[in-house]
Amino acid sequence: MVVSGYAVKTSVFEGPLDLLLDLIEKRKLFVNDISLSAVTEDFIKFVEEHEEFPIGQSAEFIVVASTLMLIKSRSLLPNLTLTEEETASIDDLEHRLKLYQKTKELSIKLRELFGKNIIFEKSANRKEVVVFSPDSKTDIENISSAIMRVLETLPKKEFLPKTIIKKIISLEEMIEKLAERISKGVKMKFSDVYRKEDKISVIVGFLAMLELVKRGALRVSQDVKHGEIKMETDKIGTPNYV
Amino acid sequence: MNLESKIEAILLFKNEPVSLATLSNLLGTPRKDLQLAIFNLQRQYENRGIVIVSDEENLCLGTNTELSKLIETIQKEELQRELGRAGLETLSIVLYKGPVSRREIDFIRGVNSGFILRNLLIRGLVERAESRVGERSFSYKPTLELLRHLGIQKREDLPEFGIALQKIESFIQNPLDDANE
Amino acid sequence: MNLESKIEAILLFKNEPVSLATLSNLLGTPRKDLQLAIFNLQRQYENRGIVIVSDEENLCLGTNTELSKLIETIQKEELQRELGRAGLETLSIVLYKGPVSRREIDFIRGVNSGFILRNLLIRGLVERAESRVGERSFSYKPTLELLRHLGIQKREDLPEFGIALQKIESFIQNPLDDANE
Repeated sequence: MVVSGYAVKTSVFEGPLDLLLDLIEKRKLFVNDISLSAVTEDFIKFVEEHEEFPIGQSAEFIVVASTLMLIKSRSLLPNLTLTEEETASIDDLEHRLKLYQKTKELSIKLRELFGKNIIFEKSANRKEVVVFSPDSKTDIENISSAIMRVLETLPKKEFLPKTIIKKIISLEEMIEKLAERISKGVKMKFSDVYRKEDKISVIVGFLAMLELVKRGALRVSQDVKHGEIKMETDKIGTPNYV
Repeated sequence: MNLESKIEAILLFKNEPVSLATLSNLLGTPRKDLQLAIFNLQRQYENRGIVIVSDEENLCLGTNTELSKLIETIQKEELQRELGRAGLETLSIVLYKGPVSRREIDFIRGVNSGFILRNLLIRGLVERAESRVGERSFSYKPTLELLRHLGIQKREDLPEFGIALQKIESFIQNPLDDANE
Repeated sequence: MNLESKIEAILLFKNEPVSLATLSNLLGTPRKDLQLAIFNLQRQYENRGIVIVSDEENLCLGTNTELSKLIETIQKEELQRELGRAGLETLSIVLYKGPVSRREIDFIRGVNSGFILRNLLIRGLVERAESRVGERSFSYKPTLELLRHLGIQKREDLPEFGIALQKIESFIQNPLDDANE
């Protein structure tokens, strides 16, 4: 079958980069576009199975998922042209992931150091001489405005940043656009095969289709030397992931 | 580490006079060896900014008397320094919410208030309150001098006392309905 | 008394980290001379019971890590040694890259670090740095308290300090678009 088992252990992940890194490291791969492409299905499957993420986080997961799909598409269809922005987002993801990997590595070293051999400072002196010494601003007015500042800066609920909302919308658009571009390339209609209402199944189905396109293309180039390159549509049934 | 280093570290950490008996206990070393090590230490610290002050039984670190002018200046400077934004904010929390624990103050302000509290203590603006039952850390409350200086008789006379206190308390009890993480 | 002695006395007297700015003020000495004196002091205190912990701006006295087990037996307060994964990751970024903005931390970790940063601030392990020129948001840097908990006297003593920083630097030079915030 196209998509092999989703061997993701459901541990708690600190966000999408953490999950992505875990998937890559489980396969003992280096961080690069090839390994990112390889774990795309696993990543999306995980997001699908864990929809209980807080909204801010699931947005981050979907942003990463969209970039992974770009990488996957590019690796399967080398003549697919990506926009400058798309290429940049791929490079960024790869770079961020390498940084995150380094950070995790360093944080493990920190854990080994933290609290093990503390440099102690002087204890508090209990016999210090107390001299009543307010400053020029120690009055009711300043105290009152100070407490107001304190109250104002108490942490409040954070809302989903607008830029991320924008990116979620553009993810759906991007899936459609990509599907269109690829359908043209292989002379088939993506929309005929998959239900649009379920976003995740569209993504997973889309990736599966790409995989099939690749396999089909390979087989054709081996078997028929001068023949027309053509997809065999009966091979592109809905794969049974669910 | 040699005995001298160990003694020096203990003296720094304790920040108060330590007896030979205590040292002997902590280090498992006979008094005679300690006395020799202390003698050596005192020679090492000759003509330095830090000195070892001792009598027959107790010792502690101190600053060289030649620098007493400098130390006095620092002391004065510490007491005259402006409290600053952070100082006033911490003080206002102690006034409105006191007795309030160090942990609560840190939690309300979202930063560590250790040094600021210490400064408020030596300036006689706040003082330690009797620990509340079950509390491990100290609690702090405003001093009577502070209230007098502010011209109020009790905390309830502070502007908007009720509302402010209520907001603080509800934050402590229920910091964030849905924290993002 | 030489400059080294004066600095040492001030460090002993003050119960908090002392900044170069404060020292320069108190002693009427330019920073450059202070830096040299501090360097000398740190060498004088090599392999002693007392060490000098410092970053670019602040310094304080502490006990040698080789004696930390001994001091722990005297210490009565309970030590908090545990830090979760998120805390450790955030600390690594602040340690190796700090001063670093909240946005940069979020970007590297791929998640919102607001909650974790607040916790680290409260524990006194990181602090807000003076904003860099042109920066609208806060930057965060490690505290001397953090260095002390790691048992290191300066940031440069961290494992792989130079290399790791370089890697992260090269990324900061080409920051991404507007990621978040």
